Amino acid sequence: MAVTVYPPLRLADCQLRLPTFEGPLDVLLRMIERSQLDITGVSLVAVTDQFLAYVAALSDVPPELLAEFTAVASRLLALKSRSLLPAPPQPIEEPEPDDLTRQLQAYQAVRAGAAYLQGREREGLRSFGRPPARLEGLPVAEHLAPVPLPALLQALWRCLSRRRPARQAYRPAPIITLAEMTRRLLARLGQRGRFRALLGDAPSRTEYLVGFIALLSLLRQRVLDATQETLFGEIEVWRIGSAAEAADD
Amino acid sequence: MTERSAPSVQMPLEQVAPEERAATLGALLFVASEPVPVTVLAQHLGCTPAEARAALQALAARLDAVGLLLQWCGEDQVQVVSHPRHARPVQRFLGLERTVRLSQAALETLAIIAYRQPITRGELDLIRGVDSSGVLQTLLARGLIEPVGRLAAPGTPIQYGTTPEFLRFFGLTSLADLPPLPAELAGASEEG
Amino acid sequence: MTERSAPSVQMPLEQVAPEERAATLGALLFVASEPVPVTVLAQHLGCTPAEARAALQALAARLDAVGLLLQWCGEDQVQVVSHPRHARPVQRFLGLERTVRLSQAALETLAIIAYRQPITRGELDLIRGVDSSGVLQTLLARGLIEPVGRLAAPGTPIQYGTTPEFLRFFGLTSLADLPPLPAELAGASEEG
Repeated sequence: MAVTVYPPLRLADCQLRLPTFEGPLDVLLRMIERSQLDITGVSLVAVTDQFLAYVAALSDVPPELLAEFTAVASRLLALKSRSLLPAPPQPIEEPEPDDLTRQLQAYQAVRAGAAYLQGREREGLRSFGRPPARLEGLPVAEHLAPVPLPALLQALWRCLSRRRPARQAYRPAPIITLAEMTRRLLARLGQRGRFRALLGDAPSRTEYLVGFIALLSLLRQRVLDATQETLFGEIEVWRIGSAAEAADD
Repeated sequence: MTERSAPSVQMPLEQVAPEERAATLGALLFVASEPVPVTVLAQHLGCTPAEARAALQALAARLDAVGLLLQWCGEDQVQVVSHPRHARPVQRFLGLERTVRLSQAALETLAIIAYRQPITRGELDLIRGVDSSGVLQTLLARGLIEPVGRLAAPGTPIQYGTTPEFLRFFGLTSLADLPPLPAELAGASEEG
Repeated sequence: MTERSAPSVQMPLEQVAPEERAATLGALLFVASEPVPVTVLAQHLGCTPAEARAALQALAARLDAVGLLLQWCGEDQVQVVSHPRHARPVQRFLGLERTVRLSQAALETLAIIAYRQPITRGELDLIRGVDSSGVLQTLLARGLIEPVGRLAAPGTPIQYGTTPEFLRFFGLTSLADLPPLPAELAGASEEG
């Protein structure tokens, strides 16, 4: 079988003739990257034209050469577009495509990891977890919160001191009748006053109740009239009728 | 076992090496969510039920070291559970535990019993001024008090006293460790 | 852990005797169906995280004999799973069908994520040199990876990491089981 042997063609063999640069294509790229040459003065159209002319002159074009040119050309394109764009206020950190070799290294190393995982998958080396525990219906244990010892003595103290008032002699509270309360209210009311003030300094619950019923009864008999501005507010009371007939009630 | 594993039983199964049986059983019972019949386990080991039982015995001996227990459900089914020895931390870990506080009433009653034991419910009610039967039930249920005798009086009412659990709860070595009553309290409590 | 166990953490816990720690951990990890942080385990043992780690080591050594494996999910969480050595009988016992094999692309992507997590899709694409969105979707759907955060960078891209299911799927004790990275790549991963 006939084997065609190509002469080793490299990008370096493509000589460029530009107004600002003469030499191989890869040198052009290197100079631009090292800021030895201003890329804005380089016509990428001219570079491409001259490369295509070089390629056209070859009898057989190895794909590696085209690939290499594409890589260099795209790099030039990126550099040029970057130089033409206004510079950002702060350099944006972005991975340099220069990292390509490192990326390849990283990729190679990761492939070893992938091969390891694949090996375990092939061998079926899996592990399995337990199904979640079913907790419904399980008894909940109760524990007493700890109590400091002094609290025990305090509890005893509290209990015994609370007991003392209960041992005092029973003194029934005086009971006031409705008639008595009515008389008291009318006696204390001049022309106008507050219901609460009529009951005295420290009225008992009974006095409040009987006093209120007495007030209602006096209102019904049109002896007094009353207003209450707000719910549960003060009740203003004033005289509108005869006191005598009410007292007899 | 659930129906998931049912089809696999009919298949011819690979044999597990005899020395691996106990460990394989551990793995099988670990992933199982219910008790498993010994015959099913034997099928998955590729051995006889008798051999599976022997391997289960070997497994049972090893489980204790990792806090687990092989539990037989009847004659023919087994499951692995956490060892009851670790019930407290496991319950707490699963949130199956609640801390409850002694109510004021319970603490008062407990204090009276501690200082005046043995004491009947009637005597308690008299000191506290209220009915103590509910509180007594709570304290009995918590194991802090217990019946210690009966009073030689009409109706021979039960007398209550504190338990060893009471001593543990308050960190006491004996009842003699209880703080002494202040003089005025001692007097008041005598009256009751 | 779930919120079930949350309340118990605040309570003052009883201490588990040091010689019982490994077995208690076995019981706790048996009832937990998910990875548990070492700090939570330490709280339930009433010991320091360092003591809990020592007890976990002791437990790990004992688990092999009962067909189980202590799996480290990251640096701080552990889980007990069935030992991969018994995968075949266990899988058959569970009636699980043969799993679909992962593609080469999926395996490579998984390896990259395992080594370089947390990692964004952009970083993945850069290393693989191709678009990874399809593969990422597959891996997410199989529960082998999950979003673990967002990169503090423009667009705050999602970062991915491996899951406990990843460790189970390949029967790994921890991510450290993966073949070590060559020095130059370990360096590269720092920069990346």
